[in-house]
Amino acid sequence: MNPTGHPHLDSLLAQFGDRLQQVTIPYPAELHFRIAREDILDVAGYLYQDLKVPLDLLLAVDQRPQRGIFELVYLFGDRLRHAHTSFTVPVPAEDPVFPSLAGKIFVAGRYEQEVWDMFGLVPQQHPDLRRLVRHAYWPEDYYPLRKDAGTPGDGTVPDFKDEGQPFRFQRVEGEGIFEIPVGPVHAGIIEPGHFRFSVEGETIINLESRLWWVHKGIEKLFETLPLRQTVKLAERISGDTSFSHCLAYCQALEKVAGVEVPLRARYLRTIYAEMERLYNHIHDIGFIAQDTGFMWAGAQGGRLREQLVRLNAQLTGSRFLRDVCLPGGVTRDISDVVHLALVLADWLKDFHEVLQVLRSNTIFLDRMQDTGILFPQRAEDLQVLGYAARASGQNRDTRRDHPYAAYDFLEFDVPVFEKGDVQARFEVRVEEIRQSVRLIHAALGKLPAGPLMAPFPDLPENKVAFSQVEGWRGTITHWVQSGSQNQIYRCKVKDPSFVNWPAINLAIRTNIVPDFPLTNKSFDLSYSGNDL
Amino acid sequence: MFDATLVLIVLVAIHLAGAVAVYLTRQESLLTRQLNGIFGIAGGVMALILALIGLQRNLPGSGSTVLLSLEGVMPFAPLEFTLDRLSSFFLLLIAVVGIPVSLYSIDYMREYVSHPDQPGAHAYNLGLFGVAYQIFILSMILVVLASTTFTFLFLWELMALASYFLVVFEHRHRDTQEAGTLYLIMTHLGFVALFIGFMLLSGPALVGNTTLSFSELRISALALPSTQRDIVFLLMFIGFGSKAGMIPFHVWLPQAHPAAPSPVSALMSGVMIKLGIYGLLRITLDLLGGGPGWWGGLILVVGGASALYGILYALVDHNLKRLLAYSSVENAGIILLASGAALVFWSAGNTALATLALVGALYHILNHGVFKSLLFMGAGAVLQSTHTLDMESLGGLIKRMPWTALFFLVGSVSIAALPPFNGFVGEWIILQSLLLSLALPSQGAHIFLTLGLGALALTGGLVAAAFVKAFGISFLALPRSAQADQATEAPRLMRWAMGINAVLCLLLGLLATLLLPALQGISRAYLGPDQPTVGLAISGLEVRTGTDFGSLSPLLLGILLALLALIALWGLRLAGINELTRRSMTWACGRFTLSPRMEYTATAFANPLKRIFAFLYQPVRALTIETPGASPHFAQDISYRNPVRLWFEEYLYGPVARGIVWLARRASLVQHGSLHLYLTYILSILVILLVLTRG
Amino acid sequence: MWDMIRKIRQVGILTEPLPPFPAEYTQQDPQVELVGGELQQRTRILLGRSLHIRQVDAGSDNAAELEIIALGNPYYDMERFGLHIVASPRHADCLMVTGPVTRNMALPLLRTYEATPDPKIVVAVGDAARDGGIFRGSYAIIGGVDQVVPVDLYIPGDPPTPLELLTGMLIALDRYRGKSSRRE
Amino acid sequence: MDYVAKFLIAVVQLLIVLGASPVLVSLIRRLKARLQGRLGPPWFQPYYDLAKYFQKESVVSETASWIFNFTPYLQFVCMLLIALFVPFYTAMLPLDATGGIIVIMYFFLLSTFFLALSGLDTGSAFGGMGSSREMTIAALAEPTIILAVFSISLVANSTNISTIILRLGSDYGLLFNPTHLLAFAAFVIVTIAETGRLPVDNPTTHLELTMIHEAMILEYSGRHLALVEWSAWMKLFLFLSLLTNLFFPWGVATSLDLLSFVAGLVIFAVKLTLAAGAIAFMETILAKVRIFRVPELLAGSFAIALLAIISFYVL
Repeated sequence: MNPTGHPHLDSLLAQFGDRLQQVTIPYPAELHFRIAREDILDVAGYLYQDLKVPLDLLLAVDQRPQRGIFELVYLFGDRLRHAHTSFTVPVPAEDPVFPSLAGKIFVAGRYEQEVWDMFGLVPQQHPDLRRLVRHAYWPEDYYPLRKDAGTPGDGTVPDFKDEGQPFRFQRVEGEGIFEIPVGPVHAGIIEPGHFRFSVEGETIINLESRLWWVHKGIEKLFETLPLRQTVKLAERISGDTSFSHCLAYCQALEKVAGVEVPLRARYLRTIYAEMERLYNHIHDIGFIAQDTGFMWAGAQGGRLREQLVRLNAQLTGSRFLRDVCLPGGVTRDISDVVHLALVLADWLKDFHEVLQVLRSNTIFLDRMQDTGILFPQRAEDLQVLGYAARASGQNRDTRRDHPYAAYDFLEFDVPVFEKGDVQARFEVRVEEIRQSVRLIHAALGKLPAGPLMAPFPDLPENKVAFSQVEGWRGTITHWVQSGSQNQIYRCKVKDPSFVNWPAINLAIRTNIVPDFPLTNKSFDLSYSGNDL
Repeated sequence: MFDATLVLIVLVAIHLAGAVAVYLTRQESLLTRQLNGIFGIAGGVMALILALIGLQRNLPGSGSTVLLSLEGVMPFAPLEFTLDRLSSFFLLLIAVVGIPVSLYSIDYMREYVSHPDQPGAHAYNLGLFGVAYQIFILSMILVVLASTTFTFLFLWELMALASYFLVVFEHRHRDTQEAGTLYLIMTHLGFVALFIGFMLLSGPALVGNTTLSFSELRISALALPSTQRDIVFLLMFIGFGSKAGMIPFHVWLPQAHPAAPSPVSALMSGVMIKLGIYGLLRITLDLLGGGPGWWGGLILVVGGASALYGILYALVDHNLKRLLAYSSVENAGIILLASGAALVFWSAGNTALATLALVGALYHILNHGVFKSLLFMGAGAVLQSTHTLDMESLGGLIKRMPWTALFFLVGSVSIAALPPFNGFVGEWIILQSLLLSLALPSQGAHIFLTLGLGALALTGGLVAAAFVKAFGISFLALPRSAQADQATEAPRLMRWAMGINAVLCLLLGLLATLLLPALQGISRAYLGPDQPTVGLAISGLEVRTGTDFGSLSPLLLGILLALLALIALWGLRLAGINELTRRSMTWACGRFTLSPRMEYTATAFANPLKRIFAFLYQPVRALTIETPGASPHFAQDISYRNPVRLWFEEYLYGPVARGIVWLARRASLVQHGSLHLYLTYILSILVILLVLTRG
Repeated sequence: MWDMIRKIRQVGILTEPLPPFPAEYTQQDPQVELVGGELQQRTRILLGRSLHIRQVDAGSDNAAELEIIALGNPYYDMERFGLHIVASPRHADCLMVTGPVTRNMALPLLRTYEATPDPKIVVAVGDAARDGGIFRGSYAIIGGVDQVVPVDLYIPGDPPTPLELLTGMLIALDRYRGKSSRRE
Repeated sequence: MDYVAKFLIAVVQLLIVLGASPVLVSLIRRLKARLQGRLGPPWFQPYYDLAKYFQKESVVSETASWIFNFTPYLQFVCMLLIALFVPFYTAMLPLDATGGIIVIMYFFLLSTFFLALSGLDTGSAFGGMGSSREMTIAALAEPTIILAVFSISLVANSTNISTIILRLGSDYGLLFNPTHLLAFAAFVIVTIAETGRLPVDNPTTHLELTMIHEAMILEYSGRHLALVEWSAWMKLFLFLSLLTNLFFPWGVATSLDLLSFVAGLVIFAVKLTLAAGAIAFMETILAKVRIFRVPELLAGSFAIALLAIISFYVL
C-alpha cells in the first residue's frame, strides 16, 4: 500500500526514504510511520525546523507484556496545513535510552523529562534531568507507569513516605540574593504548586515552579478502571475543563471505535464547550482585576460566573457540565433555544457594562500594562498554547486549524494580540467571550434535528487514536490505545498547562514580586491538569 | 570642692602614666588590657569631674577660667588650657562615652592576642595600642580645653595622629592601610584649612602669630573686615566639617570607622567627630561671635544634605560598622542642621529660638555619643563573636547573644528617635525649633528652614528603616553562616559597658528635664538671654517651647507607657484569655523547612528603597545567564549583581583615589607595625607643624 | 465612575436567603456527616460566630475550589455568617480539605494542620476527600483526608454545590436555624 | 479641670478607642460588601473574631525570639497611649501637655518599627517582605506627616492637639486657609498609606506576595493575633479621628459640660461614619497601585505638604 494525500508525505519520503517504515494514513490528514531510535533527531528535526511543524505530544507506551519493548510516540500537528504526522519509535527494554531532542525543541525536553520520570527511559544528553512527578522522596527505581510497577501498600513495592527531603533548585549567585518559597499550600484558594523565587528583594531574578503535588495517577487509572468510569475520570482531570477533557476523550474513543456522532450532538457539544469557555473566562477576568485589589470587579466576575454555572445546571443538571458528554453523543438536549439565546444576549450586555467600568479604571490598566511580558519569540520556542499564545502573537486555535464537533459549520474570529503582557491576555479573553456568545447564537440558530446519541460498541483491540479539542485554556490532546476486553491500554492526556507552565517563569523574570500573582492569574493554568 | 586645675593635672598625669605603664607591661598580657582600661576609666572620671565643675560654675557669661598655662613645655609657644561651659559640655561627652568604652576595651582587645593554637597569627602589639589609646583620649580632652591657636592646632594634630595610628592598628589588612591613608590625607586637608583659617583670624597685624590666646582672637576678630570673616568662616567650616564627617568631606569616615578596632570606632564616632562640631561652635559662637544669616544657612543646608546622604548610604550598606559610620555622617548632619538653624535664628536676632535649636544640637551631640558608641560596641561584640560584619552572613544572634542583642536594640530604637529613649527628646527639640521658625520675619530663611525640616523629616523615616534592617537582619531569624550559628555571648565587661550605655539611653530620654537646664545655660552663655519670647522653658518634668506652642514630659510618657502596659496585661488576664503557647515550625507554605537561604537579606530589605532612590544610587545591574547547548531556555548558571554608585568617591575623589592607592603602596613602607617608625613619623610631622607655625 | 455607580445600583443586593431548615433534620441527614456525632459544645460556641477557614487542596481537580470560591460571591456571601477565608493557617480555625490526599500532598496537609492553632476543625469536602472516590487504588493516592489528619465533618458531593457547602458548615456549627431570613 | 474629671476623660478615651474601633472596621466592611452586592458580615463580627482569637492557643515559630511575643503587647499599649492624646469628642484632653502631635507620630513609628522587626523575627520570607515594604512606606510617609503637622501647627500656632483644636474651633476662618486645605490633602494620602488601605495596600487580599501589613502578621495567632488586629483597627480609628477632628473640628467639645460631651459624641460618630463611607467608596472604585507607584503617591503628598507651608508664607 502506498498512501497518498498528506501534505508532509512527499517531502518526508524524499528526505528519508526507507528509514520510514510502515507508512500509513489511519485517519484523514493523519500520517503515521515507524522509525528507528537513531533517526529521531533527524526526522523530528526535519519536521520541526524545515517543515515548521510543532511537536504536539510525546509519550511512551510500555509494550513489554506483548512485544518486550517500550514505544515512544511523537505527534506533530501542522496547523497551517491542517494535518498531523506521528511516528513510533521502539526502545528495547534492556537498553532504555533514547536521544534527547531538548536542544532542538524546548518542549520536547519537557515531555522527555516526563517519560524518564514515569517510565524510566533515559533521554540522553538532556540538559535538565530533574524529577517531575516523583518528588524527592520517591524511590529511585519506581516508575509508576510501567505495567509491572505495582502499587505502594499492596506489598509489591516498599512503601515510601515524605519526610521533607529537599529538592534541587537553581541557585542564583550574587550578593544578598535569596529565595522566596511559596506553596504548595497557598494563601488564597489556589491549587497546590511550589514557586521558588530567587530575588533581590522585590526584583525577581529567576523563578522555578515545582509542580505535581496533586498527581493522582490518572493515566494509570485509565488503564485499570472500566470504560464507563474512565469517562468520569476524564471529567475530573481538571474540574474547570470537565467538558472539554471529556469531549477530547470521547472523540478519541469514537475514533477508535469508528463511531459517527449525530449532527445534533455535535452542535450541542459545541454549545456546551463554549459555555465552559464563557464561565471560565468571565471568572478569570473578574479575578485578574481582583488580584490588583479591585475587589468590586472580583465580585462582578463571581456574579456573572454564577449566572452562567446556574444556566449550566439548568441545561444539564451539572454546574460543571458533567455527565453530559458520552462516547457516541450527548445526554442532554436543549429544548428552549430562544430562551437560552435571550439569556445569553442579556448576559453579554451585562458583561459589557462591567467591562466598561474595568476599562475606565486607570490603576487596573496600569497594573496590567507591561506586566509579565511573554515575548512572541519565546511563546513560539515554548510552543505555548491557548489564549496565552494568542496574546503573544501566535495565531493558533484548534477549533479553526483542526475543526471538530460543529466548528466547521460556524463562523468565528480568532483574536490575536502581539504584546504578550497581562493586558494582552486579558483582551484576548474579552474578545473570546464575544466570539463564544456569537458561536452559541449561531449554533442555536442552525441546530439541526436528530438523535443525541449513536450506539457505542465495545472497543476493538489494540487500536490507536488521538483527538484534540480547544479547551478554554488551549489545546487539549488525548491519545488513546485500546487494550483487550473493552479496556484502555494506555491513555496519554495533555492539558495545555503542561506546556504553558514554563512560560510563566520566563514572563516574570526581572518583574517585581507583587506582580507575580497577577501574571500567574493572567495565564491561569491548571495544576491538576498538569499534574494528572 | 575640687580644684579644677588640680583635676586637670591629675587627669593628664593619669593618661601619661597609663601610656607608660601599658607600654611597659608585656604586650599580650591581661594586665596590659586591664591597665589600659583602668587608666582610661580613671581619666574619664577626672574628665567627668572637670565637666561637672565647669557646668555647675555659677559664673556669668561663658564662665571661662584659665586652668593652666604652661610656658616652655613646648619649645616654640606656651600651652594654655581654659575651662568654660562649652568645653565642659564636651568634656562631659568624652567622659560619658570614654568610661564605658575603656571598660569595654579590656575584654574586647583580647581579640588581638595570639591564640595558643595559632601562635603569632593574630598577635598585635597591645602595648602600642595602649599608648595610642591613652594619648588619643588625652588629646581629645585637652583639645576642648585648649585656648590658644597653637595649643589647639597642636592637640588637634596629635588627636588626628593618635586616631590614625589606632585606625591602622590592624595593619595586616590592606583595606585598613588604605582606609588609614585616606583618613590621614583627609584630616590633613582639613588641618590646612584650619591652619589658614586661624592665621587669617589673627587679623592683619598679627598674621601668623600662633601664640595668641582665644580671648585675644575674640578681640581681633571684631576688627576683621567682613570678607575676611567670611573667608575665615568658610575655611573653618571646611576644616571642622571634614572632621565631623559632613559631605563631601565624609569619604574617610565610612572607611576608617570599620577598619579601626571597635572601641576606637566607638570613640571616633561617639566623640571625635563631635569635636569637629565643637570647633565650629567655638569659632562661630565664641571667637567670631556670630555672623550673617547665610553662615547658618550654609551649615543648615550642608547638614541637611549630609543627613540625607548619610542615611541613604547607610540603608544600602551591609557591613554593620560601615552602616553605623554612614549613620554617623547622617547624625553629624542633623547636628549641623540644628547648629545652622541656631545661627540663622541668632543672626535674625531671635535668641529664644537660637537657644532652642542650640540646646537641640547639644543634646543630640550627647545622645549620639551615647547610642552610637553603644551601637559600635554592639557591632564589635558581634565581630568578636562571629568574625564578620557582613550582615548577609549574620542572623539569629538574639538567641546566641541575648544581652548584646538587647543593648543593640536599645541603641537602634534610640537612634531612630523613638520614644521613650533619648534620641526622641533631641529630635523633638530640634523639630520644635524648626516648627517655631515662623516667628522669624525673613522670607528667605523660611525656605531654608522648610527644606531643612523636610530633610530632617525624610531622614527620620529612613533611619527607622535602616535600623530595622541593621537589627532585624543581624540579630533575628536564622543564622546565615556557620560563624553566626556558633556565636557566643560577649564577655562580662563588654556586656557591662554596653549595659551602662543602654541605661543611659533610657535615662537621658526619661530624665531629660534634669540635664536640659544645663544645656540651656551653655547656650545662653554664648547667645545671650532669650528674646523676644521664651524659647525653651523647663518646669519640673515638663519641657515647654515657645508661648504655649509645644510641650513634652518624657518621664510622664514613660510612666504612662508602663502604667498602660500593666493595666492592659491585668485586664487581659482578668478577661481570661488563653495563655497557651505552642512552638511550631515557621509557616513555609506546607512542605519545605525554612533555611537561611529563604530569609530576607539586608540587600533585599533595602531593595525597595534602592529602587525608589535609583536616581541617586544609579545602581548598575548585571544579570548573566549561562545556558548549555542549543536551547536558550535551560539555564545553568545565573548570577546577578546590582551595586550602588558612590557619587563623591567616584566623581569627586575618583582621580584622587587613584593617587591614594598609589600613596598607600608607598605608605605601606612605614606601616610595618614598628613603633620606632611610627614615632619617627609622628615626630617629623610635629616638627613640620611647629616650623610652619612659628611666625 | 458613574458607570460603576449605575451598575452598583442596578445590581443591588444579590445575597440569597437560605432555603427553609429541613424540619426532619437529624444527624443522619445526608447533607453532612459529623464524625463522632457532633463537635464539642465549646468549639461550637467558640467558632460558631467566627470561623476562619484555610482551604487546602490536597489533590482535588479544581472543581471543589471553584465552588468554595463561589461561596464568597454575592449570591452566597458566606461572610454574613462569620465564615471567612484567611491567608495563613495561623489565623485559621478550620481546614477545608478537598480532593483525595495525594502522596505528594500528605506532608503539606499535615504541616498545615500542625500550623493551625487549637481548637480547630477539619472539614473534608467532596466524595474524593472521604475515601479517594474515583481515584481510589491509585499508586499516587493515600486515600481520604482522615488518613492524614483527623476529620470532624464530611460534606459530600462531587463537588458539593456552594449551597450544600454553606448549609453543611452551618449545620455542623449549629447555626442553621433556617428561618428564611437572610441572616439566621 | 479637677483630677476626677481628668481621670474620667482619660478612661472614656480608652474605652472609646477599644470599643469603637471594631465597629468602625465593621462599618467599612459592611459598606464595601453592599457596594459589591453582598450583605457583608454582621455588625459585631470583629468582636466575635477578637473573642475567638483570645480563646485560642498561640502558635509561635521555633525561630522567633521574644521580640515576636513582645510586639503585640507593645503595639497595643502604644495605641492606648496615643488614644490619650487624640481628641474624639472633646478637646479637653487631660494629658495634652505631656506631648503633642509629634509624640503621637513617633509612637506610631515605634509600633511600626517593632512590627517590622517581628516580621523579620520568624525568618519567614513573607514576614521579611512585609517589613521591608512597610518600612519603605513608613520612611516615605514620615516626612509628609511631619510637614503636614508643621502646616497645621503653623495655622494653629501650636503642636499640642488640644490647643490646635481649640484655636481652629474658635476661628473657622482658619479652616479655609489654603495652607490648611493643602495639609488636609497631604494628610489624607498619608492616612491611607499608614493604615494600609487601598490604593496602597489591600487589607482583604489573600495573595501573600502582594501583602504589606498582612504579610508581617501572617505568623501571629491566638492572643497575639487578637492584639495585633485590634491595634491595627485602633490605628485606623486614631488616624481617622485625627483627620476628621484636626481638619473639621466642628462639634468637638471645648468645655466641661455634659451637653457638649453628648453633642460631641454624636457629631464625632457622624464624622467617622462619613469617613468610613469615603474609605468604603474609595476601596470600591480603586485598585491597588503597583508598589513602586506608592512612592510617587507619597512624593505627591510630600509636595502638597510643602506647598501648604509655602502658601502659608506667601499668602
